[in-house]
Parts: sequence; C-alpha cells; structure tokens
Amino acid sequence: GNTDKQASGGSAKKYKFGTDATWAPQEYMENGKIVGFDVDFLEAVMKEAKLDYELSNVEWNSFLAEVQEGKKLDGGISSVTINDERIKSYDFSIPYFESTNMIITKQDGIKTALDLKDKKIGVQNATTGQTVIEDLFGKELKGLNKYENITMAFMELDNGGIDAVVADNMIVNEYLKNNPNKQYKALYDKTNFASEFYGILLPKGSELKAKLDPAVKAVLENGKYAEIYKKWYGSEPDVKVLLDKK
Amino acid sequence: MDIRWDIIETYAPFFLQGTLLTIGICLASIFFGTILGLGIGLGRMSKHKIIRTPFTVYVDIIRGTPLLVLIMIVHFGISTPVFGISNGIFSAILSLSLNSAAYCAEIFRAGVQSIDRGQMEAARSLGLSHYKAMRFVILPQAIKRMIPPFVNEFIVLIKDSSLASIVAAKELMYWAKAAQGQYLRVWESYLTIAIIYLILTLTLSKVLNRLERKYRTE
Amino acid sequence: MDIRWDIIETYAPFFLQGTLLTIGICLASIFFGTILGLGIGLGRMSKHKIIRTPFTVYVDIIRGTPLLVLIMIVHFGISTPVFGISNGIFSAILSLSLNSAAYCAEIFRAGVQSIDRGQMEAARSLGLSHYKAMRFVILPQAIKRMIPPFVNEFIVLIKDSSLASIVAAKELMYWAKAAQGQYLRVWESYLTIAIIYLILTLTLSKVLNRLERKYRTE
Amino acid sequence: MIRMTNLKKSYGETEVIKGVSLHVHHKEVVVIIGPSGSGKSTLLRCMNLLESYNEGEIEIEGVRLTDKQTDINLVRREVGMVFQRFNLFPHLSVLRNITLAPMQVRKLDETAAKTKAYELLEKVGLSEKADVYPPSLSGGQAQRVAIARALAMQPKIMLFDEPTASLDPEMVGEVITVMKQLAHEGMTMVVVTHEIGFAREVADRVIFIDGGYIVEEGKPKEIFDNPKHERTKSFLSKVL
Amino acid sequence: MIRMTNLKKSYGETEVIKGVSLHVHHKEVVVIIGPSGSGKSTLLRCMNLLESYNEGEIEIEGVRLTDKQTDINLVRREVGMVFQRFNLFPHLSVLRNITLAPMQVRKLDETAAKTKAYELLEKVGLSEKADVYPPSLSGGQAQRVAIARALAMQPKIMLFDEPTASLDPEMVGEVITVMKQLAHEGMTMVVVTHEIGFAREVADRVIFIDGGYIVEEGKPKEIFDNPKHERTKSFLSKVL
Ligand SMILES: Nc1ncnc2c1ncn2[C@@H]1O[C@H](COP(=O)(O)OP(=O)(O)OP(=O)(O)O)[C@@H](O)[C@H]1O
Ligand SMILES: Nc1ncnc2c1ncn2[C@@H]1O[C@H](COP(=O)(O)OP(=O)(O)OP(=O)(O)O)[C@@H](O)[C@H]1O
Ligand SMILES: [Mg+2]
Ligand SMILES: [Mg+2]
Repeated sequence: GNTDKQASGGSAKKYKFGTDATWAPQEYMENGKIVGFDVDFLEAVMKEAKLDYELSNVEWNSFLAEVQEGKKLDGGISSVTINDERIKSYDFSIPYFESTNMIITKQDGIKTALDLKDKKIGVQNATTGQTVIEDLFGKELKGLNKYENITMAFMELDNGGIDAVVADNMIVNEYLKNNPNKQYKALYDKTNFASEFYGILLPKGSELKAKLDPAVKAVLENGKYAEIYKKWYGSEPDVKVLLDKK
Repeated sequence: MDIRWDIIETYAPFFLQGTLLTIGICLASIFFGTILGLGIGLGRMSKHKIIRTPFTVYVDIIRGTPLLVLIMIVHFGISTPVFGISNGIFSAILSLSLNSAAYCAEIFRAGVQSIDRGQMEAARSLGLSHYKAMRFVILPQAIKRMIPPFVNEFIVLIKDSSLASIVAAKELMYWAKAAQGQYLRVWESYLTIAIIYLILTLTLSKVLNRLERKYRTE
Repeated sequence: MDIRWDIIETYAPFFLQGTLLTIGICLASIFFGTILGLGIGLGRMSKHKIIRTPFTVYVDIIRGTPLLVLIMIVHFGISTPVFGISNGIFSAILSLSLNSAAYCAEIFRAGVQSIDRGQMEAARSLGLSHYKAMRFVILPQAIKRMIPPFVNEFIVLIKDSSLASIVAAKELMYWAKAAQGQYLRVWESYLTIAIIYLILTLTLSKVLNRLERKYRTE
Repeated sequence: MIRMTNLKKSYGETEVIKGVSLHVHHKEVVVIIGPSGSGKSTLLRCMNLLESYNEGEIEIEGVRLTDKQTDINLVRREVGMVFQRFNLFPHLSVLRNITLAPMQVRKLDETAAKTKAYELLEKVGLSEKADVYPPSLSGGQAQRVAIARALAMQPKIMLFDEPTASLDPEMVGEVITVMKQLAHEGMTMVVVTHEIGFAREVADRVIFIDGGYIVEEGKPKEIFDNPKHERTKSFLSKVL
Repeated sequence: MIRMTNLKKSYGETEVIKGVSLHVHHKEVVVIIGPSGSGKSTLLRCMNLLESYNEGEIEIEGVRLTDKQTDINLVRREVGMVFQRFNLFPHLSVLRNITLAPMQVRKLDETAAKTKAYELLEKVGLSEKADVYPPSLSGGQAQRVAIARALAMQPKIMLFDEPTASLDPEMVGEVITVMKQLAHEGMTMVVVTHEIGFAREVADRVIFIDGGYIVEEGKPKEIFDNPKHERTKSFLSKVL
C-alpha cells in the first residue's frame, strides 16, 4: 500500500489507513505484503461500509502522529487498546477484539500474576501487557522493563535478564510456535489481568466513526468475524463479550 | 546462536530492494548535504557577526537535536506544509541533508581555515577578489584535507539513514523490522543488514581513499 | 499543533530521572571510550603492520556497524555471556564506549600526527624513550588540538545514547516512549526531550570551549 | 608613487607603527632595514591594505587607500608584492601560478597570458620550469617564480618583504640578480632586506626603522658608512 | 669519538649518502659544508640514529649503532643535537625544557636538574628567561636555549644542523658566540653551517660534501683559500 496519492475529487473518497505491521499475527509483513487478523478484519469492515480504502505500513511514531493529525492517515488499525487517556486524543470505533494477557516464564515459583511483584518483568512499551502490570503494581514498579518491541523482551527472557514476559495471548502463542524447543510455560490469570479491548483508531471528531461503528457491529454479528478469527487463531471468538462491551 | 537461514532467504529480495533505496537516499543526502554545508560553512566564516550568527545557531541546533526527532519534525512540519509532499523518502532525504549540512559546514570551515594565511594574502595582493581567491586558490587546496573528515561524515550518514524507516521509507532497516515482526526473531535480519551496512561503508571509504591518494599525488 | 501540557507535567519527574541517567551513561561512556580510544589510536600508529592491523579492523568494523545493532550484539552476546550482567545500563555504557572508542582513536591519531615531527625528533635525540616522548612532549601538545573534534564526538555520543532505550535502560528516550505509549501522543514527549538533549549538548560544548580557550592561552 | 602621511597602526593595545611619513617617488628604489619586530613587514603590508591602519593616510599613484569609493582590488593590481615565504599556489603549475591573476583580474585571454608568462619566466631564468609544480622547486627558484607572478600583473610598484631571508645562501644570488635587473629597468620598489650589498648597489634611499619610527634615512653610503644615530650604529655593527 | 665507515643511505630508490667514511676525534671540531640537498642533514641524523642507514657502520664512543644489543637511548644521551628549527617544546617553560631529559633519562632529582639548568642558562646568557615559554623567545634566544637543553644531558659530542640558518642576521652572532665558547672548552663537535667566519676560526677540519660523497676535506685555510676541486670552488664563490 502507499499513502502518497491524494484522493482526487470526483470519484468516491479513498480512505487511507495505516498499521504498524510488526505484531504477528495481528498485523505483520509477509513477503513484503501486510497481512494479519487486523488486515482481514478491516477489509471486511470496509466492504460492509462500502468504503474505498488503502492500507499502508507505518512505523509506530509516525502512525500515531499521522492518525492524530488526520491528514496523511484517516484511520489506523494496529491492535490499539481503548482506554480513558487515549479517548482524550482520539476517537475509537466500538471494540472489535478482546485481548487477554499471558505470563510466559521458566520459573516454577510463578503461578499467578501476583507472584510477579518482586520479579523482573518484561513488556512491550505501550501495550496492554504494560497496562495490566501497572494497574496491578503501580507505575513506579522497579522491576518493570518496557521494551521497544516484544522480540527484545523475549530475547531478554531467553538470556535470563528478566524472569517473565507479559504479553497478549496471541503473541505468546506465536512466539511459542516459532520457538518450539524452548521450555517455557504460559499462564493465564483472568482474575488479575482484566481483559483489554482493541478499537480502530480515528482522529478526534472523525466523520468515519459514524460509518464504521455499524459496519463493525455487522461484521461481528454476521459470522464473518468468527471466520477470520478461526483463520488466524484456530478457535472460536467470544463475540458476545465484544457486543456487550460498548 | 541458532540462525534460521530460511528467513534470510525469504527476505533476500527485500533486503536487496532496501539496499538500493538506502544507497539512493544516501547519495541524494550526501549531494544536498554537501552543497548546503558549503553555503553554511561560508556563512559561518563571514567577518560580520550579523551574518555569522544565524549560521552558527543553525549548526548548534541541528547538531544538538536527535536525528529521530529531526526526521519527525521535517516529515510533519516541513514536507507537507511547505512542499506539499508526504513521501517518506522525500522527508528522509530532506532531514538527512539538513543534518549532514551542519556537520559538513564544520568540516568545510576547518578545511578552509587550515590553509596557510599566506595563500589568501598572496591571492589578494595579486588583485583577486575574495570570491576568486576562494575559488581558485583556497578551495582546491582545502578540498584535499577535507576528504578524510567527509568520509567519516558520510559513513555516519549511511548508518543514520536507517532512521528513515520511521517515516516508512522502505530502506534496509524497514525490511529488517518487517522480518522481525513476522518471525519475532532478531538476529537473522539485524545481522544481515549490519553486514550490508558494513559493506556499504567500507566500499565508500575505499573509493574515497583512492580519490584522496589520487589527489595527493597530483 | 496542540500540545497537552498536562502530559509533560505528569512525566516531568520521569524526564528528570531520565536526564540524570542519560548524563550518567554519557559520562561513563565518554570516560571509557576515551581511554579505550587512546589505546586503539596508539595501536593504529604502530610501525609494525601485525600490531596495526587488528586495531584498524576494529575501527573499520565498529564505524561500519549501526549502533542499534551493536547495542543488541553487546547486550545479548557480551553482557550476559561474558560478564554475567543483563542490565540495560551496563550494555548501553559498554556499547557506547566501544563505539566511541573507534571514533576517539581516529581523533587521537590525527591529533598526534598533527604535531610537528621535529618535536618527536628533539625528544628522542635527548635520549627520551618513545613512551616518554609521547607522554611529556607529544600528548600535552596534541590534546589541545583534539578538543574540538572530541566535543563533536561527545555531542554525537549524547544523542546516540538515546538508543539505549532498546535494551530498556531508563534514560530520556525510554521515558519519552513510555509517555507516548500511555497517551498515544508523540510531540509532547519528543519535543521535550529534544530540548533537553539540546541543553545537554550546548552545555557540553560551552564547557569544553571554555576549557579549550583556557588551554590556548596557557 | 607612494605618499604615506603620519601612519599609525596598532594590534589591539600595542602600537606597532607610531607615526611614519614616507614618500616614494616614481622609479625610486627604497630599502627598509631594521631589527626584528620593528614594524617593517607591517609597514609594507599597509601599503597593500593587507593590514588596515588606524591613523594617517596612504596614497598610491594618487589614490587614497581609505577613501570609501576606492576599489582596493584596483589599487592592488598596480602594486606587486613578494613575500618572504614565496606563497606560491602549490596546486597550480608554475605557468598557471603566473597566468591566474592576469586572466581572472585583467581578463587577458589564455594565449596572451601564456605568452607574457613565458616572457617573464625567460627573464627570471626559469623557462624550462613552466610545467613544474611549486613543491619541486628550490627556494631560489620559487622566489623567482613569485617575482614573475607579481610582474605578470604589470604593476607600477613592487614591494618586497625579506625576499631572500628564507633562502639557502647559494640561492640568494639568483634572486638578488633578478631584483637588480628590475631596479635598473626603472621599477618603483620598496624592499625590506638585510642584503646590504644589494642596498649599497641599487637603493636610492635607505630607511632605518626601529620601534615603529623612522630613526634615520639617507643615501646608502651615508647610512652604512656614517650612521648618525647610536641605535643605527649598534644595529649595523651586528649585521655587517 | 665518531668513526663512520663507508656509510650508505637511500630514501626509497634514491641513494642520498653514497659511501662516506669519517673519523671525528676527541675534542675535534668538524664543519660540514655543501650545497642544499647534498646530504648534510642526513649524515648528521644518521649519527644519532634519527635515520637508519642501509650499509656501512657508525661507532660512537666505541659503541656500534647497529649492534642488536646497543640501547640507542644510551647512545643518544652521549650525543646532543641542535636543529635548524630549534624544536623547543612550546608547552614547557624554558627551565622545564632543559630539566625534562635529565630528570626523566638521567634520573636527576629536581633540585640538581634545576641547579644545572640555571648554570647553563647563565652560560648562554639567558638567566632571566627561565620561566618564559618558548613562543615568546626571539630566534636567537630559542636557539641558545636549545643548546642549553642539549648540554644539560652532559653529552660527549654535540651535533649542530645549520643552527643559525633560520635566524635574523642580528641574532646569528649570539649563537655563534655560544658555539665558539663550547669549542674552546674542548667539546667534540660536528657542525653543518654556512657561517664561514665560524668555520675559519674554530674548525679543526672542514668537509665539503656534494651529491652524497665527501668531495674535499682539510684545514679551513686550505679549503676556503685554496680549494682543489672545481665543484668546491664554484660552491664557495657563491657563498663567500
Ligand atoms: N597579527 C598580529 N597580531 C599582533 N601583533 C602582531 C601581528 N603581526 C605583527 N605583530 C607585532 O607587530 C610588531 C611588528 O611586526 P612586524 O612583522 O611588522 O615586524 P618586522 O619588522 O617585519 O619583523 P621581522 O624582521 O621579524 O619580520 C611585532 O612586535 C609583532 O609581534
Ligand atoms: N624523508 C625523506 N624522504 C625522501 N627523501 C628525502 C628525505 N629527507 C631528505 N631527502 C632527500 O635527501 C637528499 C639529502 O637531503 P638532506 O636534508 O640531507 O640535504 P641537506 O644537505 O641537509 O640540504 P639542506 O641544506 O637543504 O638542509 C635531498 O635530495 C632530499 O630531497
Ligand atoms: Mg617581517
Ligand atoms: Mg639540511
């Protein structure tokens, strides 16, 4: 995809969307093409809304600046969690994805999230992994290390520099899939880790919100969503949680 | 360390593409950066403080600003508002040129000031204007001495060009990050591009060293 | 551009913390980088090719490798395996020192070689050993000339230290990214740290300029 | 013709020229002598505006140097200068050293400039060195090229600042010969030198300068054989 | 005592010293003259191993310079060298210039080194300049300090390479005076110089060198007043 072309007058507007495609399997580059759950989902939504669009790969810093500015990008989809702080600066679509965090570790002593208190924990900066840990133990937790990308956190775990990594379940599973011979255990802790919900990121006051929300709802309800989810994660999604969330 | 060679293989064509773009961005930035640097260097050498000051401030500010931030400011604050272009490659070349110009200006100034004062005096005493004395007498001699620091600067520039990936210019680092995102593995892509950067910088210094030696024997 | 001042306010204590760590990392790296650079520079000036070659190779490789990659190699390949330390700050200081050493070595070599040959000859003809001639005659004179390029190198080092955030060293850039992650806003944190970096680099060059002037009048 | 009136020049706080008046007439050869640091070079450099001065006035061929509307490059064309340290342009061949200014300043075409250059090289005895680069010349040869380069602009006045001081003794003769020839051809010349032989033979007037003042001036015979001032005597006793 | 046998020295392809044999006896003063580029400096520098040589041998006070077990720094202590361009250490005071080597090489304590240094400064007439830095010395003063610095190591032999060539004429005398005094005190000296007056008065032997060979040698009277070789005659006619 390419964001360069200005939408020319006359024909219907072509909306420009961005994603930071470094987060397999949600969005990533495969042989030079942007693929992933978010990519297929966006396609379904835009089809439903009957909107023309193009999707390009944008580095995270630019992704944020461009969506916020609303000129180079009209919107973005990049596993962005909805929260109160962010709503001050952006509009979000209704939630389209429930993410649960997992703990991945080698240590037997770690059974629940509460066992992480005095441990060294790795998360990716600006992900839900970071948020759940900060919600649990407070922002100033000494042992919390925010990595620029999740791969670095996994490598640090390998290295023994940290005791555990907290990340989205899909990412953890993808990592285990890519590194089958490593002796890690992955734990859910639904009591201490609240679920997080992703939304499509839009500039504040975007006209798109009104067009996208019904389309997202329709895709969730008409079974298209479950189809995409199964393609990428091999299991059934809990659509009801999403529809109830609002 | 276990290396998954298939990742490198799959990504080889993209790394090739990225290498070509990296080279293109660097050549353009070297070109514009050098020209702009010459102008700024001349400005910094002015006898008049009023002329000198803005150039000095430019050099200080650019040298003091992390390139990452400069690229973002250029991309969002200059490329589109001023030039109406929102292409990442354009922003990358523009910011690398602006950044490099500050360093080139200093190299240029040091080179000119290293030429014996007697050369300028002899030229002026023959009736040549300051401009002509610079052009025919000082610069041809100074350029030789500037080659080593310029090589240094260009090597830094090649490495700095990897930051262009933040404005989505599809150069080497862009593809390295893409491969990392796909496989959640670091070494395959980063070591590959490290070697490519090394080849690029070594080639550059070899070429320019030869140039320098040629100049010297002339 | 609308700026949300409350973000800067909230993060002010973290930026302060980050600034202090940045300064610490830079001072330590300048210290070790300079010392290591002196050694490497001496090695590069050896008359014997066998001694010279490894140092030359070191300089070429380090200068040709993007710092980002160097930091990762140091962090994952050296810090833990060799030193048993997996602290990001340690890795940052180690990689910045190794990187800076290559550039310092070149500055050092150029400085020494700029001293008139007659000085070394006079010292040797008095019976001083090569080492003593270096220590008492050549170095004290060369150091003055090395100050401006060293200032340049240290400025680059300060800016480069922002890459330490990739190994989660909690310096300035780390907190800028943290703020950006929390609010999904870019400018508040990046412009703030850009100004802090600018203040740091300008302070450094002012201090060292004063030092240079003091030396010159001595 | 040079007319210098009550010239004063300071570097920062220290006054180096403390009020010098000097008229050099058409076709006159003036030799300036004096101890090191007495201001000889400074005086010469002021005549060419390589240094600005603080007080007084210099007139060259009727043009006042400090007039606002004076184009200093126009004046400099008329005044050739030869330095102690040759200052040849090392990146240009001997021929290009000589033709550069005529072509760029006097706008001569290349053929004319070259013809003139060969003529001058002939005159200083270096015809065969036209295509050589300055670093491979001996000191004496370099200084003769520097003289040829200055003459190529066809100046009305020539200034020499210790032209033989950095030459090997063997080579002093070659340069002095060329300068004598110039003097005999009627060039107006101001020469700072310690070559007393030259001064005796060709100078119309010798000026002894010390501490920024003219201490004594007169015909060479008077100055060298019968100096009036104590300072002149003691200086000459060391040099002769 | 210096014994040089059939010395040869090349820079790359070009042979500069083509077979020179020379014995300098205890307390002898030898003056070397010759045209520029003839190899005078190279010869002197070989005696101090500032240049290596390709063939032949040099013995200084009975020690062969190229013997593997010879410590060149030990030999250099015995040989003082004075250069044309002074080469004083600009960052050290005159006193420190003189005391550096005795303290670092001969391991003298500071008081002893300073006492010796003041004595030598007295000798070269510069007692009051002890605390001054070299850049503020005149050429003649700098060269006298350089001589004092070399003497501070109490060398048995002194080598001088055109010690007065870059001095103003006024200052040549000061340096020559010091050198004459040294000669009269019985120092073994090898001096490259064009100061014929000095050679006539103090040299035991004058050597004329050209093109890498010794062309002629003898007592000053013989060489200057009655040179045998054509080349010597023509050289002297230019210099005298
Ligand atoms: N650029 C300068 N800045 C400060 N002082 C200067 C400068 N140039 C010359 N001087 C001082 O001015 C005085 C006169 O210098 P000048 O070069 O004219 O002397 P001179 O008679 O030519 O001596 P010399 O025989 O050594 O060439 C000296 O004391 C010198 O130190
Ligand atoms: N480092 C060097 N490399 C190459 N050639 C050299 C070097 N040093 C001297 N030469 C050459 O060796 C020859 C002899 O030089 P040397 O300096 O001994 O002459 P000199 O008699 O001392 O001359 P001068 O009177 O100019 O000092 C010259 O032709 C010179 O060009
Ligand atoms: Mg002078
Ligand atoms: Mg010599």
